[in-house]
Amino acid sequence: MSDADDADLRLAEALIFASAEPVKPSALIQALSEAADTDAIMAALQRRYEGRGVELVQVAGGWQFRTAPDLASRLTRVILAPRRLPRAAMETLAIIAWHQPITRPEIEEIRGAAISQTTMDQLLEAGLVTPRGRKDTPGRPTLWVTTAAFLAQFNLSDLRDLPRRDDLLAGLALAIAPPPETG
Amino acid sequence: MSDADDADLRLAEALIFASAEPVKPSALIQALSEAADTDAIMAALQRRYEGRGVELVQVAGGWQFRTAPDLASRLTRVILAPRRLPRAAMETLAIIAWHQPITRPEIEEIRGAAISQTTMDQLLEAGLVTPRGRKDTPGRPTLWVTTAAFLAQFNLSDLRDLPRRDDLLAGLALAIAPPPETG
Amino acid sequence: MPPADSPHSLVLHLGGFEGPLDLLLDLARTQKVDLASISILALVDQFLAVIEGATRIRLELAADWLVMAAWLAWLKSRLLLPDGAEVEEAELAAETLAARLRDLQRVRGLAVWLQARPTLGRDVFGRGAPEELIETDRSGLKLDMPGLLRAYVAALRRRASQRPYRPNPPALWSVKDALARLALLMGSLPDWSDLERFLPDAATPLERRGALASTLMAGLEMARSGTLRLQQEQAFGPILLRGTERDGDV
Repeated sequence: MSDADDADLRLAEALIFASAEPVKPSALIQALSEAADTDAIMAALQRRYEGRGVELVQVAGGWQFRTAPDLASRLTRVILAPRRLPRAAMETLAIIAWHQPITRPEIEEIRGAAISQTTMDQLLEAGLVTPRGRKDTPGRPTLWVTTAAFLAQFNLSDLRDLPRRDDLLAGLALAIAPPPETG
Repeated sequence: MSDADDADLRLAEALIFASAEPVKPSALIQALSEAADTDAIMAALQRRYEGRGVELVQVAGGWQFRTAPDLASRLTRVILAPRRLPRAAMETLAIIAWHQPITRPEIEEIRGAAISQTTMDQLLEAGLVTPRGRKDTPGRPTLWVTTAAFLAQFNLSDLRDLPRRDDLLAGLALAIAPPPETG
Repeated sequence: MPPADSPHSLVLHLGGFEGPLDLLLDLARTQKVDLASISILALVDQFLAVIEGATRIRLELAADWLVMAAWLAWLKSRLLLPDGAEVEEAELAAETLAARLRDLQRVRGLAVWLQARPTLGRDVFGRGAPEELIETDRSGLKLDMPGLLRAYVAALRRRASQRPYRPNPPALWSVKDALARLALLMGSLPDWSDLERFLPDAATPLERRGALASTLMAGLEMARSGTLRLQQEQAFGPILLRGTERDGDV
């Protein structure tokens, strides 16, 4: 294989590796040098990966690297894919962390948006928050606090280890001052 | 190379290929067969990818496949690269990298200028820095450190890969003016 | 905008500097003379010249720039004195300043060094389509402090960007409402009646208590003006009322 071909082969390899989607032949032709024989290059690249832990396959009309199917069972044991909390749950958790103990209407007031029951359920199921007592106001709403599991998840020994709000909000403090009353 | 070794090599290759994050040696050891010589396998795998479009590197305390740096200009024509961090953010990052854990006032002292909220937001958003604990001084200011994403982004395997401070003083020796001659 | 080589170009550029130290370091670096032999004294002169130029064209200067200028003027005056205790003090201060500039220079060096690294997402790229071979274990939560901070700041930002959220106040029975209702119902009641019979339908305990309070207020108001009479036989007992137009029947 010529040097020019090898340069194109490396580029195709890198491009397919780095792309989030399968790489279409049209995109390859555009990326490689004009003289490149795309078919020959892809055939050579595919041969290179034959029998390896990773293979080059054609899916959805494009090229993509995939781990070899025979390894799947051994790989799945190793890689953990912990979930991320949805944004609404993360925001609710953050507000409880900094403002606890706090009622649900108070959380909604800080977020400026309503909290769905699903959101609270996600936090409860994960054991990150728990009710503790009720507020002595009409309706006696439940007060929410974070749990020991919350501290463990964020590697905090104590709630006092949370960054101070002032450190986070130096620039924001003015912005959240209540707007002047109108009317 | 024995068949057993080759099976482990394929497995390591697939494992690292599949992962978006650097794969820690502990995860490798867990995945490979008990008799496997992880170091030898990784060395063999690294040799296999030498000079290819994708290479195996050690970053942030783990192994990761990445596109070869020399292909950058040809790849970025196809793949959209994010904007660079502004100078203020880079300098703040550099100070945190060397002096961590460090408080915000200490960073400002070194830079001789206040740090804007935008600058901290940029670093936080990029996931390059994170608060870790508080300093035991009045006000208990938040301490900042760099993250594993910082190491990964700048291709560092370890904080010890950072240059020593004395190595970076490119010929700026400021002398003190002698008192003027009198008489 | 004057051409770049005009005497004011540096002044106009002032806004681009991240504070006085930044400017000082830049002045030191852009010296035509050997950096190793530059004197703090010469540097101070240049800094003061730039600040003076900036104030002359009424560029707004942050307070710390002017504080630094004043301090440097003090430093210069001391360095120019004949030998003495004050000169030693100034030399010490100059040494400290030089050390700080060296530190800042090192930081710049590291920033440049980092920028020159093959940077992930800019020069080198990771796997674009990582495979999730993990359906087996999704029980764990991936939570990190930066994520928590981002969420908190985002929540506060959102609130700042909109009008403060005010929940609808519950529709409470006002005294005015109660007065109207009492006046309406009074004529239809034959004799002493429990105050609670005059309450409107209430959905919640809060609304019911509110209505009770406002109806009592209305009752008191009407008793004061003589349109009805109130009676309570014992403390916390039922409050009875009836219209005064029936007084003649008794």
